Amino acid sequence: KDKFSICWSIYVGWMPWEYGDSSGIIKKWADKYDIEIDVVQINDYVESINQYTAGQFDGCSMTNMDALTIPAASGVDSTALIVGDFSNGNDGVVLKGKKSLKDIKNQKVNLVELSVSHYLLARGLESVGLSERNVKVVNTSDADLVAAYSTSGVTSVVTWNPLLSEITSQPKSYKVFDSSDIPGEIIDLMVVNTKTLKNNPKFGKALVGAWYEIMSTMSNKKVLTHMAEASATDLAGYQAQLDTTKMFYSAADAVSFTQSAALPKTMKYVAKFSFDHGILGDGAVDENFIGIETPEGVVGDKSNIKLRFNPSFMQMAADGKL
Amino acid sequence: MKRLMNIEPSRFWRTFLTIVPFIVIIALYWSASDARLAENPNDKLLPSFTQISSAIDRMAFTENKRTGEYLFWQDSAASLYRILLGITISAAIGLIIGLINGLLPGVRAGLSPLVTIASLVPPMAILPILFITFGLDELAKVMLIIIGTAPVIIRDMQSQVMQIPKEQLIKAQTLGASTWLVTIRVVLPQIMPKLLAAVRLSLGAAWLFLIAAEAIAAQEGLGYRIFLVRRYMAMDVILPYVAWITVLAFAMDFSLKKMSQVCFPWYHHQEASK
Amino acid sequence: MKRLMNIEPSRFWRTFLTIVPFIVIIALYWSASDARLAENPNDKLLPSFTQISSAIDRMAFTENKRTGEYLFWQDSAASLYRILLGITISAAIGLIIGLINGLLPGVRAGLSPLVTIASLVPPMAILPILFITFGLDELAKVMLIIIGTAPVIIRDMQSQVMQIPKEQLIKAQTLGASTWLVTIRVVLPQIMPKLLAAVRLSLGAAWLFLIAAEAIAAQEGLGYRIFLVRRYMAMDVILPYVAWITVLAFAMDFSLKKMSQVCFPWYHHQEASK
Amino acid sequence: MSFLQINNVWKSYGQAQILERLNLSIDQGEFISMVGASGCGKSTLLKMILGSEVATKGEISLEGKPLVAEPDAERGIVFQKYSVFPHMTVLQNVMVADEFTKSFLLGRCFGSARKQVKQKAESFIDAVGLTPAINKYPHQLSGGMQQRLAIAQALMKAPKILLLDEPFGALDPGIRADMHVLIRDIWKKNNLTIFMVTHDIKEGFELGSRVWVFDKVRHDPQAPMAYGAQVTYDLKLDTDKTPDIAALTQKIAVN
Amino acid sequence: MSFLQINNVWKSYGQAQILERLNLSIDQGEFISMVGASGCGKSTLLKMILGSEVATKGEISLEGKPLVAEPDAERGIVFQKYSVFPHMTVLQNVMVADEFTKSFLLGRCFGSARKQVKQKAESFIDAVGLTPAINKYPHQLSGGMQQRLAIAQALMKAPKILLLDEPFGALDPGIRADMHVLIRDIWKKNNLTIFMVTHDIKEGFELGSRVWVFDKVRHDPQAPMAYGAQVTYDLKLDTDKTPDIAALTQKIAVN
Ligand SMILES: Nc1ncnc2c1ncn2[C@@H]1O[C@H](COP(=O)(O)OP(=O)(O)OP(=O)(O)O)[C@@H](O)[C@H]1O
Ligand SMILES: Nc1ncnc2c1ncn2[C@@H]1O[C@H](COP(=O)(O)OP(=O)(O)OP(=O)(O)O)[C@@H](O)[C@H]1O
Ligand SMILES: [Mg+2]
Ligand SMILES: [Mg+2]
Repeated sequence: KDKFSICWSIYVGWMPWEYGDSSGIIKKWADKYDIEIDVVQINDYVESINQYTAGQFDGCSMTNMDALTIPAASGVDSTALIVGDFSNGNDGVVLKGKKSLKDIKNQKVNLVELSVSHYLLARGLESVGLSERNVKVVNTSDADLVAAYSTSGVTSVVTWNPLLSEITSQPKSYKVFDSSDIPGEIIDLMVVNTKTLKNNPKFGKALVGAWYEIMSTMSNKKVLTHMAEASATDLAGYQAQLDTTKMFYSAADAVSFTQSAALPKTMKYVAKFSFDHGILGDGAVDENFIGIETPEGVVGDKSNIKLRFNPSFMQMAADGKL
Repeated sequence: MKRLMNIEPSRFWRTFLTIVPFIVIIALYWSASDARLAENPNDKLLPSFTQISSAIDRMAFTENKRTGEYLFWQDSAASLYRILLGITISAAIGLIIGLINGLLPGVRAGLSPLVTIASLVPPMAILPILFITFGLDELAKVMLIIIGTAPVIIRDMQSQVMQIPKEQLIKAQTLGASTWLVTIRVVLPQIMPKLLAAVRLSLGAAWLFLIAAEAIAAQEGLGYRIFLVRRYMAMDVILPYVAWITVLAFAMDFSLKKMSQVCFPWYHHQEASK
Repeated sequence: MKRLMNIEPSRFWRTFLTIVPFIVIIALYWSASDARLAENPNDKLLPSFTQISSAIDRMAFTENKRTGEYLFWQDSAASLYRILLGITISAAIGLIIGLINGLLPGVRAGLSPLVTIASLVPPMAILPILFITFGLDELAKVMLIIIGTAPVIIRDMQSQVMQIPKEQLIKAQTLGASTWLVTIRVVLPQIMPKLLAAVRLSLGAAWLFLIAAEAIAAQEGLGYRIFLVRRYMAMDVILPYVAWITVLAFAMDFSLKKMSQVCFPWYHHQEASK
Repeated sequence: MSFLQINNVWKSYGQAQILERLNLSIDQGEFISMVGASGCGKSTLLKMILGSEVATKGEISLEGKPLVAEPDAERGIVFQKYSVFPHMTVLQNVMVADEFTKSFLLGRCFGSARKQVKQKAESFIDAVGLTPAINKYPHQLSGGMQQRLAIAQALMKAPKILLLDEPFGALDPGIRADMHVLIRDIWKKNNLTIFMVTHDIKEGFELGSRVWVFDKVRHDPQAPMAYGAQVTYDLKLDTDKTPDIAALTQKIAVN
Repeated sequence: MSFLQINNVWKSYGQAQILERLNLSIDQGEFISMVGASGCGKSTLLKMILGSEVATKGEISLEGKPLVAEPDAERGIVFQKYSVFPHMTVLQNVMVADEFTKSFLLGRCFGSARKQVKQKAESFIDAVGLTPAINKYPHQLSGGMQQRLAIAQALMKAPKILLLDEPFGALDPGIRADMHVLIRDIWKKNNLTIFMVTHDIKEGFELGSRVWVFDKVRHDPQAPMAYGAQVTYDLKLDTDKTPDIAALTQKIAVN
């Protein structure tokens, strides 16, 4: 097999894929390894993961939580090939007219249910001694959250950028909790099919190689402007989003993050949250049903490993061996 | 041999032919599902019938652990309430404005072009405006159904009123009827079966808008559940929900048809004897 | 005083009455927008007409720096291509299956119930299934339009074929026509104007499905753009796009109507003289 | 002063001149048959008398006063088709004629008022011979029975003028003869003034006490619509003396 | 051996017995008028001869062979309505009759074949007097002209049998008379065997060389559908000697 396809959706940490595609960097690296890589943008984030899970794509950009609950829970053995960034304030809880997270008690909270926003809310509530029982979650599509927020009935939302900055820019809006309070827990990945990667290491090498070449251009204003426009904002807006994102511009940083002991802990939280909300599937008897492999050890069932954090390709990039 | 167009299958063959396509579809699904599950037993795309029935059992006949509700019935009740309310209001608006527009040339001149244009605006595209105007609660969902279906019903009613032979309207006037009496005793009763027909026609659109509205903001409802569980590709829930919506759509269509036949026998006999 | 129903406004009054509602709507918008902008000059919900026209200028008449394209026209071309392709295929399918179903009792027995049920399934609910089955390319978007509109067109065509007086079909047979010749020379030409009418009726649904499909998977298109900028609530872009879609929908409806009148004069004269 | 006076009436639709220079006066109790080629404007004149069309020029006056310019209960009408209400039974169709004027709000009578209206309706239904079909809907009636019903409706309001636009045009010949007997009877009994448009010249002469023949006297081959029709023959028939219809028909056809 | 033989034919729809024990034989060139009460089964018999309905019991044979059980070019038909194609002009309507058999694939002729068909069509259009309307569409024709067109179509195939189901039922009396002349003429000229259903008894006697009167001979008041109609009178008319129609009508009406 020498034709591969990956998909991505619009998000600050994934815009480099667009730039890599339109600037030819990805093609350059694919040519180097004598393969073809098709890069496809998908408007709807969940749809892109579903497509990957159904086998239409070999790789897809997604968060650590969705990697666990969609492909892994569907039995598709997946590998986090690139750890691109983690959210460091890019996701947040916003209250209208109230300044403390505790005030969220008994409010209706609009968010995309079962997404990282939901996870962030759960972690936030935990931190102030509340639980989901103390609020009422209303599923609201991300595309309409901004419009929804400007209606009087909506008093609190949890969302990500660029929606978050749209919302906080409105008068009397207060960000009371954000992902910088739980650093490193919401991680943005490039996930690829483990079997495909195993049979075609060239595919992994080309992607990682291309990614870090793109990363090396990210200080260039022209490149950033390009990415900003592709996500329908301007340079300042995009820069603001980058500021709340901890990008791993260097492969070495990404490798050390992946190898840290915090990762398995984070994934434990995520697995527990997912199980509590019934999104690990029917077969799951407890949160340990799915095995998650990290360099620091396996979380969950060792005989059912479906999600692997594998820094070896990023290591090659760090070592300049690509 | 007879011409193809003259070959009428017997009752047995007719039944047989009706059933065959459904059996074929079920069989195709079965084998495709089996094949996928053999490869990956955790695959969620084409669940087996056992998985589907256990999902049905879980949703419809087991108390939800978190909320203590039977989700399926709760969803159905919420959606049915919204669609019935929406379509009823739509029908009422359609009837009243259609009647006035069709009957009074003065009003028609003012309203008809507006309605025509309104019926062409795609409601999905103006969702943000809708939310801001009507909020995110039940009202917004019902309003989306109304905005999506009412202009079409208005236009249909208007043209139906205008199709009533002018002779009848003139005759009523020669019998001393005022505009009001022409409306309620001559036009309204004749337009009622057409209203039911128009409502039947717009049911499809109503379901569409309902699902779209529920997908955007809701806490319960059939469309809400489908779009929520889509997040983890639970096709074992989606498939029975889709089937159930189809059944509900059919039941609503069927009962409107029956209702029309029971309430307006003169209309249906007249149509049949044409 | 005349009865209300007998008062025909003169041509001047008719034009006046037609224009008034539009002026009122624009005026209302204007004052509401002014009020909001006075309170918060960064408000995006009700942009001023200056903001809207600068957005139009940016989208339609300025080269996009990144791609060197005129986004507005690119979006329009992509959407028009999809909707025209979808509706054309739908019409073709509707015509062919409708003809066969209406004319051949044997086939009807097998297909008609299937089509009825298919037409009741809300395409919005099976959107996830569709994308997985047909992928995310142009095909999927066109397929959604087809799946959403074809069953209705099929059913309409079938009932139209069955409404052709049996006398005509028998007459054709006494003139020596085979089933095939009855189909192409007697039934087909009579059904064509009805097909155009059915297509006009399903244009609204086609736009809906197009927008829904583009919202989920596309890189260009009117629906795509609306959903993309909806995240920033850029109403200055959304409003002209919605207006443009309305204009396109109107233009398509109008040209189908004209086309029918030009191609099938016998049909329209006949209807008019009824 | 005559009962109905048509004073220099012209009628055109846009460019097309339909009728011109009509000057006619009608006495109470006349039965006027209107014949003429298709499209010459017979129905148009009828509609002007009815009030649903307005003359472009000239005036029609009833008992000295200008006609009310919209249909009212003074003038009854029976069209060739569609003049009964399909959603009402025969009885309801006739009763509604009185209910319209007795109940402004609902158009329905209840209690003793209803009984009274019903009795009156039944007597008119009986007069047109529809008693056996009293609870049937129009679509269950033959064409002839529907026309009887339309006549019964019109009679309920005791109109001064009864207008008939090809009332028997769609009926079988056998049934037509019965209807002729009926309408003649009703005319005599109710002292009505009747205007009847017909395509059947024989019928016109048989029923009418006076026959109007419509035709264009001026023709412009370059502009066929420039001139309208007039009443070219106005024949008062002495009902005792049967005219030579065949000869007349010939004469009319030549025009 | 007779031309058309109806052998002990019974017909029922579900529980309802429509026709029973029909035994009739018809010679070539007869003109059979079928009269009887509405709903007694005249059209049903016509349809069985046409082949669009099948007898429940018994058999109909044409020239000794059982009838083909679907309509074909041997038997032409003219219905009261809807027997011309509304989307074709008069000429196309008639030409298509030959095009159907000459071009299996397209149902259209081109070049010299077309010329030939056109000539033939024109002669039949002329025969029914439609030449002035040759390029008009059916909706532009009067009812009578539409029926003429339907007849011209049927004649194109030179059918052995011509079936007419109330062909003049919807026409004005004056036009009917013209049509009678036409059909009589065509019957004579083409040596056709004609079956005509009519509601107008006078018409039946005027045109037919033989009249069938349909009626039920047995009645069961408890089960009105238990018995079917039969041909109660089968009158061969000597065309020279006009029968006393009035008396016959009386006689039929009594039954
Ligand atoms: N509302 C209208 N607008 C324009 N032209 C009209 C209108 N009504 C009738 N006409 C035209 O006026 C002429 C006379 O019509 P009218 O119906 O009075 O004829 P008629 O004598 O009753 O004919 P027929 O015997 O066919 O009923 C016709 O040429 C008709 O086309
Ligand atoms: N396809 C059918 N299915 C059931 N009953 C039928 C069918 N066709 C006709 N009938 C019934 O058969 C009877 C005879 O019908 P037919 O049309 O032959 O009568 P007819 O003598 O031609 O009457 P008319 O003079 O009204 O045309 C009627 O009672 C009719 O209701
Ligand atoms: Mg007229
Ligand atoms: Mg019949």
